[in-house]
Order: sequence, then C-alpha cells, then structure tokens
Amino acid sequence: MNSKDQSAPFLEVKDLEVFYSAGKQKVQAVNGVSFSLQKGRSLGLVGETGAGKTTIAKAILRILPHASATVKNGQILLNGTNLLSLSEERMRDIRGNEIAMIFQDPMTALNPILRVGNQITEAILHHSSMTKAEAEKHAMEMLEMVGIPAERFGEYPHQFSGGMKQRVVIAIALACNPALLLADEPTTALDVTIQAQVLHMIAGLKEKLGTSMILITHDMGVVASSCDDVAIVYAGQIVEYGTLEQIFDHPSHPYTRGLFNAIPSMNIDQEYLEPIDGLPPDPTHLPEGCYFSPRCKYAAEACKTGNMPVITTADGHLCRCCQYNLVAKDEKK
Amino acid sequence: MLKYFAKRILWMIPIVICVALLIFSLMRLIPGDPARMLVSRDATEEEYLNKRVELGLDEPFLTQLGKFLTDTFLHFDFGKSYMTKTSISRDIGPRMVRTMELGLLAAAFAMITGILLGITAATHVKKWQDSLCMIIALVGISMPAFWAALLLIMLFSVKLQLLPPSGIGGIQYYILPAISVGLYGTATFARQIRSSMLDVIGSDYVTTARSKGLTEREVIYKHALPNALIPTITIIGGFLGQMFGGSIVIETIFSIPGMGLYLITGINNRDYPVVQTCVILLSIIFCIAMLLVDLAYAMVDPRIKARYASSKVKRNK
Amino acid sequence: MKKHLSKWIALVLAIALLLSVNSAMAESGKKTLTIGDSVTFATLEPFQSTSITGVAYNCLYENLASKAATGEVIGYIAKSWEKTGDLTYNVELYDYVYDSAGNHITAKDVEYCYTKMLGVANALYYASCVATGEYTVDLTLKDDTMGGIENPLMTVPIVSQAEYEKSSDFMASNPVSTSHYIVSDYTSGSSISFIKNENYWQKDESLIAPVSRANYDEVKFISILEASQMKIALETGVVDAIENMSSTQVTEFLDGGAKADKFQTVDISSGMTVLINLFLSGVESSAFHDDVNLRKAVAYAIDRNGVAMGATNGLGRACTVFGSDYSGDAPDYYEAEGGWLPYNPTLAKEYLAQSNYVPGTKLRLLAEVNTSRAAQVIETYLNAIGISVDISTPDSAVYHANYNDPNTYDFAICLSGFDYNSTYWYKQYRDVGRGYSRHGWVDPELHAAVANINTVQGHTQENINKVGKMFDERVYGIPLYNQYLYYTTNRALQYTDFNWTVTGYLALWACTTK
Amino acid sequence: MSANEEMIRRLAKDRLAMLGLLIFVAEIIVAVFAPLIAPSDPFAMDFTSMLSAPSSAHLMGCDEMGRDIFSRIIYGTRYSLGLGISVVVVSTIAGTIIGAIVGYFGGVADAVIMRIMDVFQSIPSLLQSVVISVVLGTGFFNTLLALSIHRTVGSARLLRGSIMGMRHMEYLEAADALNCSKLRTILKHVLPNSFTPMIVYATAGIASAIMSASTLSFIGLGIIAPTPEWGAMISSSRNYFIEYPHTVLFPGLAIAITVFALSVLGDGLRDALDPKLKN
Repeated sequence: MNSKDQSAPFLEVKDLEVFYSAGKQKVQAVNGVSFSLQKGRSLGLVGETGAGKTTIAKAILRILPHASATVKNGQILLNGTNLLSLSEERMRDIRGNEIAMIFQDPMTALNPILRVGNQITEAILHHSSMTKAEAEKHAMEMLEMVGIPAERFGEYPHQFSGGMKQRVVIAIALACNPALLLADEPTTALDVTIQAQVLHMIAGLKEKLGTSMILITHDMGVVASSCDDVAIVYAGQIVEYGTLEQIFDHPSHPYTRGLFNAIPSMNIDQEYLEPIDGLPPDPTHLPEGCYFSPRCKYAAEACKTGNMPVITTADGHLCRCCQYNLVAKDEKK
Repeated sequence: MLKYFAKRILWMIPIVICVALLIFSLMRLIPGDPARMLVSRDATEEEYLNKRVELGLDEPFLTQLGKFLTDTFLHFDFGKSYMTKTSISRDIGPRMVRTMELGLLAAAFAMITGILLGITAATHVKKWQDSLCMIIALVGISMPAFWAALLLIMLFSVKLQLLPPSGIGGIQYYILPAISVGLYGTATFARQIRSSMLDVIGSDYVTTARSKGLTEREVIYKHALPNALIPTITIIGGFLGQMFGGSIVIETIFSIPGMGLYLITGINNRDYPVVQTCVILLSIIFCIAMLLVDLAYAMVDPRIKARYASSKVKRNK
Repeated sequence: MKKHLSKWIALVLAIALLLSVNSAMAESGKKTLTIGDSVTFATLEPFQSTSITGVAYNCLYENLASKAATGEVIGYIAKSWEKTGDLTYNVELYDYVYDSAGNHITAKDVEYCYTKMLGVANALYYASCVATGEYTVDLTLKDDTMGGIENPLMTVPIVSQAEYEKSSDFMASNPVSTSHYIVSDYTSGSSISFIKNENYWQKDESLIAPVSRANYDEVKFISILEASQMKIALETGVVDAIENMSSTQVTEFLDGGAKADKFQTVDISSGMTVLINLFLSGVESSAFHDDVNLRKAVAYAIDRNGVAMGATNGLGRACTVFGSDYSGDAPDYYEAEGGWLPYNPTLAKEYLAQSNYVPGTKLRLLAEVNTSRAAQVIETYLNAIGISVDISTPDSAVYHANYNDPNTYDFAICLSGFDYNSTYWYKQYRDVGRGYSRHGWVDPELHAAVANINTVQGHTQENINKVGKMFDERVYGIPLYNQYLYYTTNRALQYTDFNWTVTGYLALWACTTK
Repeated sequence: MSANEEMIRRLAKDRLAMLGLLIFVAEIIVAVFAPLIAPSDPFAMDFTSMLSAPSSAHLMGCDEMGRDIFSRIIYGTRYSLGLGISVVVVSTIAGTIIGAIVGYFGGVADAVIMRIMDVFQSIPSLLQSVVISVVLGTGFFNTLLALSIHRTVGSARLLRGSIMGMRHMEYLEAADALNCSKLRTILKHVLPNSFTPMIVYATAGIASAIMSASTLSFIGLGIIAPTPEWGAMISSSRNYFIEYPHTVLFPGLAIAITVFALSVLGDGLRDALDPKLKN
C-alpha cells in the first residue's frame, strides 16, 4: 500500500506477515502490511491494542523474540536495502544508529542499576569511534536537548520522574542521530501535561535532526498533533492510509469512522458516544474476508469472502473496503 | 546507610549474648558429665569428685554463668578446654581460618557453577540445555552432602587417585570437601538465577538494550545478568547457614581440623568451654555474614541504597 | 559463551592459588616414616592422659625406666633403684642426661615432673617423689599393689623444669624433652612431624632401650578420624602404617587376602589385650540383684564364640577363662573343653526356669557405638532362651555417665584394655569406697579377696583359683572375647626385631629398616 | 472453588511435579504396607551373608550384620517420610499459632517473640538441631523436636510477614469495622489468604527435614542403629563403603530420590499456586 511516491521512499514495507507461536496455537499478529515513508515525514500507526502495531515496529528493527516470533514473508526496504535479509551482525550496526526506538513504559525502559549517562554513552560508543570523554560530552548535550540538566548525568533512573525518564529514553534513541525513529506509544504512560511537553519536544527534535518517525498510538489527539500521514491498523492489516487531512476530514473505512465516533468532540454536545460494538477478532483464528466484517454496520456477503480490494477514495487516500461507496454515501460531516 | 548497619551491628550484641546464655544452659542440660569423661572408667568416686571441683562444675549454676559471661564478653577470654587444658582462643584461631577457607571455596564453587548453569538454562529456554541444567540442579539439591562426599572420595581418591582423600595441606585437599558442601549451593544458585534471568530477559530495559544494537552477549552479560544477580545475593545468606552447619559433617569425613570438627569433638567429650566458644563464634560469623549479604545487596542495588540514604536524610531535618 | 567460560575458570584457579596455605613437604633423600592414627593430637603437653596423642607420646617424652627386648624392666634415665623402706625406693639417675635444648636433667627436675603428674593424671600408683641428692630421688608408693615400682617408673614423662615453666603454653605446641626425636612441625588436630635428634644424650648404643631407638630420619603422625579414610590413606600411600583397622576392613590385608601382596598385617593383641566384657548390675533395681539363677542362665545362654564371630567377623577370640586368655594369671582348674561356664542353652533354660525372671520384661542392655554389634548378637542369643532385651547405644559421654551409675542398666558391655587378670578383677570388683563395687555388688568377702591378690605377696596361683571359684558361683560378670588388635603397614617396613608383646604397642620408628 | 480447580489443572500440566507426586505417594504406600512389601525382617541377622553383594536372595545385598538392605530401606521410608511430614506438620501448626499471635496483635508480644526468633535464627539450622538433639537424646520424638524448632521459627516469621502485609488491607479494616472478634478475623480472613506461602514453605520443608534428619543420623544423633533410618544405615556402613559400596549406595539413593520428588513437587506447587506464572 503505498501513496503517491514523488521520490524513492526512504522506508518501504511490503506485504509484511508476522505470527507468534505460543504452544500449539499460532497468533497472526501482522497479516500483509505495506506502507512507505518519505524522508523527514512522520507516520502515525493508529489502532486498538493488540492490532499488531508494536509487532510492525519490532519487525522493522528486527528485535522480535527469536523463540516465539517468525516473519512469514514480506520485505522492509530502508533506502532500498531489505533489512530482513541482512546478517544479524550487519543489522546490529543499523539498530540504534540508523533506526532507533522509544518504548511505551518509561518506568521500566531504563536499566535500574546503570547510571543514566552511561546508558546513553553506551549506544554512542557502540556505533561511533568516539573516545569515552567525547561520548560523555555528546551524551550531556543530548540530555540538555531533551530538557534535562547535564549535572544529572551520573544519577540513577529511580531518581527521575516518569516524564524525565521518557526524555532520557529519547536522548538514548536520538544519541546516534538515527534516520528513523520508531516511537511505540511514547506518551501513553505519562499524564496529560507531561504528554504535551514530550510530544512537543519530539516534534522539535525531529525538525532539528530531520529524523523521520513512525509514531504508534491509539490516541487520535496525539496523531493529530504530531503526524503527517496516518495508517489505521486493525487486526494486523492497514485498513485506511492517507495524509492527516484526508483521514481526519474524510474517514472512509467503517472502522476509522467508528474510531472517530468514539471520541467526544468539543463542539457538539452529545449524550452518548457511539462505541464500536463487539471485540477485536481472536488473532489465532481470524474471520474470513474482511476482519472487521463481524463488527461492521455495512457488512454484506461480499465482505465475508476473499480479501478486500484496496480502493482510492475521492480525495486520493487508500481504504481497504468493498462497501466503500455505500459507506461514503452517509458521510456525516 | 552506615547508620542503619551500625544499628544492626549494635543489635547483634544482645543477640549474641542471648545465644551464649542459650548454649550455656543447654550444655548443662546435656546428659553426660565432663568430669566423668576425664577420669578413667575405673576411677574411684573421690577422684571423680576432685575432678568436678577442679573444673568448677560443683559451683551453683548462676555463679558458673556469671563467671562465664564476664570471662567471655568482658575479658574476651574463652578459657581452657577441659580435655587438652590448652587455651581455646589459641586453638580456635587456625581452625576458624580453615573453616572460612573451606566456606569461601565452597561458595566460589557454588556461585560459579550455579551462575553458569543458570545462564545457560535461561538463555536456552525449552531447549535441551535448559532441561539438562535444571536436572543437574535438582540432583544437586537432593544429594545429601555426606553421601556426595563419600561418593566423591570413592571416585576421585580411591578409583582415580587424583585428589587426597583427607587431611589438610595445599589447595588440593580442599577441592573435594568444597564440592560436597557447595553442591547444594550450586543447585539453589542455578535455580534462582534461571528464574530471575527469565524475569529480567522479558523486561523492557533488555529490549531497550537490544534496540541499541548491542550484541546478544552484551545484552545478557552487561544488562540482564547484573539485574538477575541482585536477588540471588539474598540466597547467599541461606547458603552460608547451610554451609556452616554442613561443615560439621564434612570436616569429620575429610578429617579437616576446622570449627565443625572442633565442635563435634567438643560435644562428644562434653567439653563445655569448647562447645560454647564454637557456637558463639559460629553465630557471630553467621550474623556478620548475613549482615555483609544485606550490605552487598544495598551496595549493588542503587534503589535500595537510596532508600537508606533518604531515610537518613529525613531524620536530619 | 566460551570466552566467558575461560574467564570464570581463570577466576577459580586464582582463588585456589590464593588459598593454598602451606606447600607440600619437600621429599628429601632422608628415610621417612608416616603413621596414621585416629587421635586428635590436640595438645603435646607432657602431663596429660595419653589418649590425646596416642602412640606418638612415646616419641615425645622418655621415662625413668623402659622395657628391654626380653620384657624385663631396665633403667633408662634412671641408672638403678633399690627398695629402701616398706613402700619407698631410692632411684639413682644417670648424670649425663640432657634434653634437646641442652638443659641438664637432675633429681630436682624428676621431683618436679612426678609432683606435677600427680596433680594431673589419674590412677597412678605412687604417693610422692622427693629429690635426695644431685642425681638421686626417693619414690614412695601408695600401696603394695602388684607391678609396684615398675609402673610409676615407666609412665611419668621427664622434662626440664626450667624449660617447662619457660614455655608459654606449657609445651602444648613446642615440647622440649630428652627424646631421640624432636618435634619439627606440628598442626594441632592434624599432624606432628619429628626429626632425629642428632646429639641424643645416650651415646652408648647398647644402653638405648628398644623403644628409644631412632631408625628413621623423619617420622610423621597424621590424624585421620574416619576409619574408611584411614584405609584409603594407607592404600594411596599417604601413610605407611595404621593401627587398629576395623575387623571388616582388615581381612583383605591379612595373609592370603586380596591386598596381602602390597601390605602386611600383624596381630599384637598378645601384647595389648582388648577385652570386651558383659558386666551385670548388682543394685536393687537390677533384675540380677540376688537372682544367681538368672545370672547363670544369661552366662550359659551366650555362645561367646558366636558373639566374637558376629561382632568382629571372626577376628576375635572368645574367653575361655574368667578374664583374658592372654593374661598369665588366670585360674587353671577349668577342665571342660569350653572353659568357664561353656555355652549350654538347655542348662540356661533350666536356670531361667528357676530364676524369678518374668517373661516379657525387657532387660536394659547398655552398649557403646563400637560395641553395638556385640550387643545385637547377645540379644539374639538371649531371645533364643526367652529373655527379651532393650539395647541402648547412646553417645560416648552418656555411656560414660550411665556406665558409672548401675541403676541405669541391668547389664552393660564394656571394652577395656589391661595387662593382668588380677589387676583387672581388682579394678572391677573392689570396694569403690562406699561399701559396694563399681557395678553395685555388695560383697565384702569378694572385695577383700580381690584386693589381696592384687598385692605382690597375695598374687599366688592358689589365691587366683580361690577367687576364680568365687566368680564361678557369683557370676557378677561375663568376659566375652578378646578383640584382635592389628598393625597394618606397607611391605617396605619390617618390624621382626621389635618385641611388641613386651611394650604393648609397635614402635615402628624403632624398627630397623629393610 | 474455581481457584483450586485452576491450581490443580496447572499442577497436572507440570509433568515433573506429577513425577514427584507419584514418587511421594508410592513412598507413602510403601511406608504404610512395609511389612507386606519387605521380603524379609529388617532386623533379622544372618551372619552367613554378612556384607554380601546384591543377589537374587537379597535384592540390595546385606549390611554388616547380615540384614537385608532392601527391606531396611522399605522400613526406612517410615522413619524418613514419617519424620519429614511430622516435622512439617508440627512446625507449621506451631508456626501458625505464634505467627498469628505475633502478626495480628503486634506490640510488645511481637517485639519479644521476634527477638527470641532472632536468637534462634542467628544459629545455623543444622548446628541448632545437633545441639538440641544432643540435649534431648536420640529417638524419633527427640529428633522430631530438634528439627521442628528451626522450622517453627521459619514458618512463624513467614506467616507474620504475610499478616503484617495484609493488616493494612481494606478487607481487614472492614472486618474490624464490623467488630468481629480478633480470633474470628484471624481464622476467617487472615489465615486463608496467607495459605499459599505456607503450603509452598511446607512442601519444601519436608524435603529439607528429611535431609537434616539423615544428616543427624549420619553423625550418630537423631535416629540411630539398629533402626533402619537411611542416614543411620549410611553411617553404620561408612567404614567399608569402598569395599562394599552397595551398603552406602542404596540408602543414599533412597534419600536422594525422596528429596528430589519433594523438591520437584514443591516447585510445581509454588508455580501452580503463584499466579505470576514463569514459563
């Protein structure tokens, strides 16, 4: 699924399929995901928990747990090279250097018994030929950049608040000036005020360092404030993909619609929100045809069989739904 | 933090005094009479009574207790052994060193083999290495130390004639005893490290480490292992307790004149001063060892060190 | 993984080297002898009971007299002695006796040692010792018991008073004596090493007593408490000789045994008799109190050969006399082939019927850990005729306490060593000072008879037979068997020229090497 | 009761724990029906076959008194298992009583008893059992007491810990609000919830009690010859285990298998009862 490509895309994911094997059952986490990302732009991956967003990110960075996860097929091209075919040794040079990742829960993302500064210098020393002193100076700069006084270089993680810890994680991720930053729900664990600061800081750094980013979240507000493009993920598939405006102005996939209806809007005083009824499908045995069909209002016979076509909507963004025209008709806004 | 440990050391003093009181009265309850052991079997009643007077056993219980407490805790004089009439503090010195050496070696053996087994099991979950290491650990836990000692002697000293069966001398005399004492420790360490490694490997900061592009080895040994080792420090305390107890049996089998053997000979001969001194010293060493374990725990884990520090800070306000 | 493994192993080796306390003794060209013993060598102090250092005590200290190869008691530090009064002897010393530090041993030192020993050891036979001249002392005996002057002359160690009082721990770790061997290295609880004293005071070879000969340059005693370890030490060459291997282990080392080619064993029980006895308790609470029939029933019910076989795998000799067969002074009137009260279960049943034993009551049998096998065999014999037994084998301290209180048992097994029957009867059946014997028998007539034959003039065969008959009627005790006492050494050693029957132990260091 | 069914289902899945349970149950049956199972009387002496190697007549050979080792090991289960279980039962009951009192009432009682427990815990466990066993003397009940003291302190401390942890829980304050009597609160609320750690501590306890009992017998305390306790059997044949290894091998194996079974069962129980499952 790739949008209009002006130049060769910086990152391209083609038909990525990943499943986890737990005991005898197979959990199909990612079922044929394709998207691409231009240099410097940020893509929001939005969806309910368990939709496979984090698996996509971990697949890109190839840090899926060997024992249980297997990438069935698909390609991940970074500037043209397929990361999946790289040797582990070659991939390690990319991890933390060209692609970096921020995790959801800052409270446990840092090694509790290592000084914060050392956890930053560790990444730098690993990927660059700097001396220890230079690395430490650079690490202090990173701390200042993320809004932490350099004097706290030698302190331990437990001496930092949640927000501060997340800033350290960001400092670690951006220490080697990666080309791509994968942010897995970076602000979910933080309270709202800190959330805004962190998002603002990430956006600032992105501009300054020209990093492209994939931001994983289930919070539409976060997407609105930080992302250029949006991909709606449901049960391991991208059901709708487009620019921020296209998705926010003309949500065309029933699931996207459902997501927007579930958010209280400021200007209309609604008595009831419209929740999407039912639950996400069990990943071990996914339904036939469109995975959303059991919960979809517009579900018809056609939705039950075969795989859904990817159609281009009126304003040019993509949507995987065979009842598109029916859905487009009763567009609310 | 030092204030906390100072408090604990101060608190040890009444405990050790209670231990002394306990062992002193227990010894008087033990059937059998030291004087009877010293006079020959065919001695006359009068010789036996003279011996009781000589040992001071005829005085009332409280006077004996008073004398014992003042000697031990005020003058630090452990008195003379009934059997050999030599001063106990002189005899017990080298013996304590031997028991500590044996303990150190057993602890080193247990920790090194335990950590190796634990890591291989944790890093190869559900593979044959995992079950193999855990079977070895289970065997280690279920073999009684004295039985293991006999088997080791049979194999290494008699059949292969590689190691001396008994006695003391160079390091080779300590290998078999250390293994028999350490076997139980190896098993407990291996199982503890495996379970805490499994917890740690699943945690976020290990994923963060991987995302930095570190090699798998660096992730395991630089990030996972140190965090996994912290909880294992607590079981060192339990292992030391078991080791001090076990040394009584192992030193008898291997004829190593350590504290354990000195204590058992003392008990068999009803040599009250020797037994009292051994129990008091063993419990002091044991308490200090447990204290060191807690200290190590605090030193290694900054979170706990901070808790002590902060408690100190609060008090200053 | 491999890189890491090598790091760990290096760490272990480092710790190991750090801990190695003292390096092994360099094996020089000298003739060395290593002997294993099951004593603890806890102290080398001269004035102590010998059980702490065992045989090594004879390398540590010398006495006024010693035993010649013929068995006759000869003067050693003392030149000669003669009886000057009823119980006093005047002893003359050699005037050229020096200890290894060069101190000259005079009468003053001898007086000091004898007085010191009186306050420490027990069961000594002399009352006092006073120096009368530069090299003469007067030794007064307590009473005229048999063995009179010889015992005191041969049991008290002689050291220089000045040297003894100078030593901080009373020579517990650095003894200085007149002995032919000097302590070169001592680890309390583990080992003692001796080297030959080059300027030994007795230059005249012909006058050196058999025990004091020093035929090895270095002698080392190692303490091994675990019996199986003792045997392994011998087999692996850690020690050259060990004493008193248990009966089940020694069979292989006897002539014709699997290991007889590399090792040799000699039974020295003719010199050092170890007798296992069953003593009946005479107090009111005991089932045997004034019930001679029950005592006789028990005596006839026990097959002493069976007990010897069961307890020592056949390496023991049943007693045929009331006492040890090895001792010279046994009653000589036993005609029947089995000797004293031979095994006769039917007769035992008759006596049992006449006795007032109530079937089913359990007789309390007290035994020690090393005599528990004998106790279990006795139980089977007594069960055979209908007497039931309850064996208790407490640890040695409790055994000692109970053994000395006859109310705690009906009969007790006791293992003890001794030389003559008469001294043995005297010790076991004399009046302990409160009108009854050690096991609670009130029998003034027997007390007097036993005391009499223990004196020099009372020790006649006719008296011995009279006392023997008294025991036959009373059956206060039942001697069971003599346990063989073995020395096992590797074939390199030879000891044919040393007469152990005389000394009671094998002084291997004094045997001429091959 | 669903929690228990859930626990049993999880335990059943753990194959190793099931093996342990199987061995444990088999040994209990052997202990109970020992007279029927044992080929010959464990105390009968047969001097002709002293120390004979394992043969058809004597499956595991004979000891130094010619007694059949196989039957002695069968009877031995009575002493080892019997002692292990009774030590745990006694010490758990005593520990619960002390722990409950100390935990719930706190205050002076708590301080005094805790200090006494500190004294006992400052002496290594085996050393404690040795000294107490020498005081009390040998025999089943004396050994039972000697081994129970240390375990009682352990379980009391464990229970006190869990009670202290729970005291501030809401539902206990709720119970106080309804002014239930202290005893009822303890019995009804506190104990069932601190049940899990006590069970796990108990199963591990049986294994270590058997181990300490056999060690005591080995040094001549605890249960001694001629009783067929495994540790005593090894101790009485330790002088010739080189020439006749079977006399030491089989009793040692019996101890090892029993302790193995109980440790594995203990682990299984801990994982089954402990919701935070480890893979």
